[in-house]
Amino acid sequence: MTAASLLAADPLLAGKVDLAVVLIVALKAVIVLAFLLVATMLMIWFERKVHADMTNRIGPNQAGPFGILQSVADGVKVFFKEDLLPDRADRFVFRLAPFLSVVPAFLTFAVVPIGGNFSDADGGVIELFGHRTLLQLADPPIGVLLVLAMSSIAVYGVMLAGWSSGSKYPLLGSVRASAQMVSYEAALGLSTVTVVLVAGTLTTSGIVAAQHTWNWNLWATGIVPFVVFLIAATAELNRPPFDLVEAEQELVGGFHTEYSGVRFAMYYLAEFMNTVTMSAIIVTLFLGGPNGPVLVGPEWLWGIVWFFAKLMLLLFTFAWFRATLPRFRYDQLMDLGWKALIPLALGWLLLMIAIRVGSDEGWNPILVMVVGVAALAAGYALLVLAGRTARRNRELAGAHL
Amino acid sequence: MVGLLAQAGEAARLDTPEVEWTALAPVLVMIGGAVLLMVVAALAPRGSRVGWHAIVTIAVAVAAIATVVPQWNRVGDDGPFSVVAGSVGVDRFSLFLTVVICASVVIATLFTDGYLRREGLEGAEPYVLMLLSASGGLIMASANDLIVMFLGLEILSIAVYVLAGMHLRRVRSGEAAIKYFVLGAFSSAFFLYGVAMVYGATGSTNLVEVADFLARNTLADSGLLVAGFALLLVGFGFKVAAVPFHSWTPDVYQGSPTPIVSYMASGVKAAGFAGLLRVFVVTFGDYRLDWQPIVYWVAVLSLLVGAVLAVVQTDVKRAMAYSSINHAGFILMGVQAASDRGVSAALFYLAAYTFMVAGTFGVLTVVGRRGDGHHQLSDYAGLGRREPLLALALVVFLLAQAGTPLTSGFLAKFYVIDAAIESRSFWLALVAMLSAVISAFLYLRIILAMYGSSDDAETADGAAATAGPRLRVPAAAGIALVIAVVATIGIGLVPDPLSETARDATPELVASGD
Amino acid sequence: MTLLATVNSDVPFNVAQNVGFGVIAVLMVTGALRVVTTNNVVHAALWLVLVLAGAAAQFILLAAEFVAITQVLVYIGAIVVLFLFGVMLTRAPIRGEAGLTRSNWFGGALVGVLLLGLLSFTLLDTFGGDRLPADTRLTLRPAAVSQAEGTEPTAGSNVGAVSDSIFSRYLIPFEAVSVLLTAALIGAIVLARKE
Amino acid sequence: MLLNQFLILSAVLFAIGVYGVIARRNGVAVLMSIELILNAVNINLVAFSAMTGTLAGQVFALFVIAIAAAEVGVGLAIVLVIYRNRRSIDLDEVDLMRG
Repeated sequence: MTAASLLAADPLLAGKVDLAVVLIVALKAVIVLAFLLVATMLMIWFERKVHADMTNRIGPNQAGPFGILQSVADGVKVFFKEDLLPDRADRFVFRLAPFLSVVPAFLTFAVVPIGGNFSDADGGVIELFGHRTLLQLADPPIGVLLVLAMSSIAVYGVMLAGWSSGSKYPLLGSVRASAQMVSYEAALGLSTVTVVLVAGTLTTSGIVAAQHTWNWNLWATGIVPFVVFLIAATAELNRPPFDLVEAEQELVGGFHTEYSGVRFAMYYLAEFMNTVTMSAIIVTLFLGGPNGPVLVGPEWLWGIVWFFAKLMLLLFTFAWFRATLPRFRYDQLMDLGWKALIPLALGWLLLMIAIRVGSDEGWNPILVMVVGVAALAAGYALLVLAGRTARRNRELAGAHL
Repeated sequence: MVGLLAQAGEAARLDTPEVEWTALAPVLVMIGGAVLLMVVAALAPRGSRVGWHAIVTIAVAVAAIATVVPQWNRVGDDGPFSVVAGSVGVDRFSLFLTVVICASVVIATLFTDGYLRREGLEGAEPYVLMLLSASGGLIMASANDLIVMFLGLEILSIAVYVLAGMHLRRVRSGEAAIKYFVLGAFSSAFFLYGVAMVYGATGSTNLVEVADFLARNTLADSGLLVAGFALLLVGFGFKVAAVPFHSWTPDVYQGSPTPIVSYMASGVKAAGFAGLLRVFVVTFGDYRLDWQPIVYWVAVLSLLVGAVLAVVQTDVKRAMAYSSINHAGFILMGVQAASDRGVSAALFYLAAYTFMVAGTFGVLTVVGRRGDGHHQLSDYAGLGRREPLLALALVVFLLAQAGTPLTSGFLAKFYVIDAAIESRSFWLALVAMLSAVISAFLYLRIILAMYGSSDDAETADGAAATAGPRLRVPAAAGIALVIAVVATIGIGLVPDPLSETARDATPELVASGD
Repeated sequence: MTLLATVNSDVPFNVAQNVGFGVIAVLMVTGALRVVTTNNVVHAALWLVLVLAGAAAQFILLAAEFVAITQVLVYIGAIVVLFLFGVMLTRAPIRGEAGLTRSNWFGGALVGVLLLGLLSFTLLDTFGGDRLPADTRLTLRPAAVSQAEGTEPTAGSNVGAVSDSIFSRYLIPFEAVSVLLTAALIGAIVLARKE
Repeated sequence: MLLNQFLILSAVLFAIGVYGVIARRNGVAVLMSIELILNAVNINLVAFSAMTGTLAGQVFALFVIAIAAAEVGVGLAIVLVIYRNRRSIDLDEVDLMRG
């Protein structure tokens, strides 16, 4: 009946749903969960190691070979720590908030295609135990919107943590963090729309399929959306250089100051888990997902290999940012978001649309491009002029006082 | 970029509807003008002496009126038509109300300029919001689809909520805004529920399709539709300030900046009635027996409550709020008649009322002085001697509102009562005349206060004269008052052009050509 | 009801969907009641999230996945976050406050119950036991409903159809929404900025 | 599924929302109650859309969501104005004007 037609978008569920299909779905869910957890553990180690190397330190080297089990050791330690509940906290919300940070990360990862060969007409469908399926937990027709929705839901964990702690610094930290996340969501969304425009679909599998044969969105959209997305994603993750949420000098520990023990570990985990998820999304949207040349060996393996390689590259980039860039000031952060990234992403989207319409209507592409760039330049000039006028007005008002 | 060009051919072409720009011209001019004003205001340094914000606003509104003329002729030649996939209908009804709403914007703008300077609130935003709000009103007037109607209603309302609270330092302005907003959003939600009901009962939100459906099918059970009518009426009733959805009116009128009230009482009310007439009289015309009784009682209550409560007020602004409820009752009589005569009577009333009420609140703006707080009846004592011209203008407006012969108000009241009698609503007509008599007391009270020669008024006059400087009537406000007075008396003396135009302006629903 | 094709009576009764509906409906009603009764504004916002998420789930049951995801994205992701900002900016006490509900709440309850009674009576009277059609492919105009009868329920979603109709038949409303958002944007800034 | 399942659920939410608007004193809580009503409308619209097989309901629901966002934005700005002026968003204290 009604909802059944929705599910049928996934080839796995198109036919009769029997026990095997249910088991396959369950298996995929377990794999995705385990994958994300392990990847997060390794990411924590990887980042610490890379960061240490870049700052001429050794980094974790005690637990396991190269200290690779450091995260496990940390986890065990944190698990046995006393779990404090502040006296003035709102108990229910205080306990709920960490979960609200972790769950969206999982849900987002569910729509990421982590393997499959997208070069044929089948579009990434593989055979698993005699059933045809995609190598992703779910492929809803609105996959990309789901990603955006989850990234906006991630705000709750931060916001409620700060409020429910019943203390000053966490509240300030959380208001800062959530304002930052909400601000950068617009840029994130606008650059995603460019991808959707180029790919012509909202499903993640469709977007990956549209990028086969090296037609990656990275250049198909003209690089700018990728850069905007990367910066906005860094801000959305509250990672350096946008980590002023936890600027220790100003806010103690930020929104999770009052958290300890397992609950603190969950925030710590969520932060890195979100980093992994966001990297996976960037790979899917811009870097062709599992697309890549098939060299030797089984075909299905290479999709996964390429996906991982790209994921590692991005994770390294995030660690690199952290080691290299100094932290932004709050007003700089807001200026960058509102006055640079959002106009840039919007302008670029309009340019892309103009080119698309132009080619549909058979206009001269060079003319369209010239006119489009000129219009954007004019818009930018207006923006700069308006900013200058506003500043002068403020100064006048200040002099008046 | 490569991918973009490569895939361009693959996508299926979508049949986008033909956009007839000329048909949408009034709305586009208003919206474009608002955006332009906003942009230019952001670029120009603040604090210029000339009120160019107001000048641009008036130019935009006048340009919108100018675009109506060719279309009026086109409708005369080719008949009404609908554009953009049948979501916007252009008929003389919508064009008539477009002019009325734009005129109310012009007059309100002229008062706003002086007000903003007096209160130290200069800026382009009030004008931008007023233009956007009016464009919402224009969308309502020409909506051919309940979705469009609702969006127009919301554009109209949201901008006015903000305008009501625009005077940030005045606590009462904020109070007016929150009251208007909460009750407005509440009534919008009812309206939406009503739209959902109508959609469920008829399977469409397009007014043409709804009317078609209702004409072709006789619903065995019209309960759902009647529920929809009632809920829609809540939404419209709120916008036009009809009893029992009027509770916001006195507080909001009293608290909001006075020139904004002049727009609320004229433009917003006209837009509300535009929707009411088009949805009820035209679309649901076949089911008039179901909704006429509801409108009947709403009209009776508005007439009586508005008149009686207006008389007992001591705050003039508040009294005028109740009087506007009373006027809404009169216009509802035209709706209730559900006939061509009723519609044209309502349109005539709206056009005449726009000038007199906008003018009234314009005088109130000036008398309110800095701080916009001098609205007690005692503040008007002796105005006739201190400011003879201003007082005379107010007398004209008040007499017109009371329905004195030789002013526009007399014929306006005459036409709606005539329409009510034609549709055999004798009791309603009787109630209307009674309420006119009651509310005449209010207007006479104000006039007596202005020209009263009792010792009491004398001392009050003396006190006022010593307490404050002479009232300053800004030039722009003066122009607006002259326009309003001329219109009010002119329509009263030479009513034929307007009444014939109103008679021509019958609403019609036309399906899209495609 | 005239609009319902008569074939709907043989639409099979899907147990899983009805159980799902029931569970979600109960959660939604509970949540809604808590929204209007709890004494803590932040808790009210969280209960509201439950109601909104439940509504999104109901939309999926009705094969309106685009509306559902928009609901999550805009309502839960933006509107309630805005509410929380509002609550924090107006310093709601963490322990809640006693005076969140008026003392004369009884009148409100009476109005609510009356409205509910009237509406339910009307709805039951009009639609009775009408079943929803199995075919979820939507068309622009109601006339097509009768022709859809007898066709095989096709796989796929309505996302494309919804977006196509927004840019064709509902072009004017779509543009009107942009005007509305502009007005709201300007208005909110006018009110919220510090002088 | 029966059509009325959804319609009655919507009616219940509508009634609860109406109660909330009337009975609540806090400005933000009143806004939340209005959101409940708008959600009731959306469920109605989408259910009718499934019943009639027309798109209008779903499209309208999308517009309603956008409008709700705009309304809340403006509403909270107004609540903030009130809060700045009187350090309280209790609607029962908003009573300078009576008559």
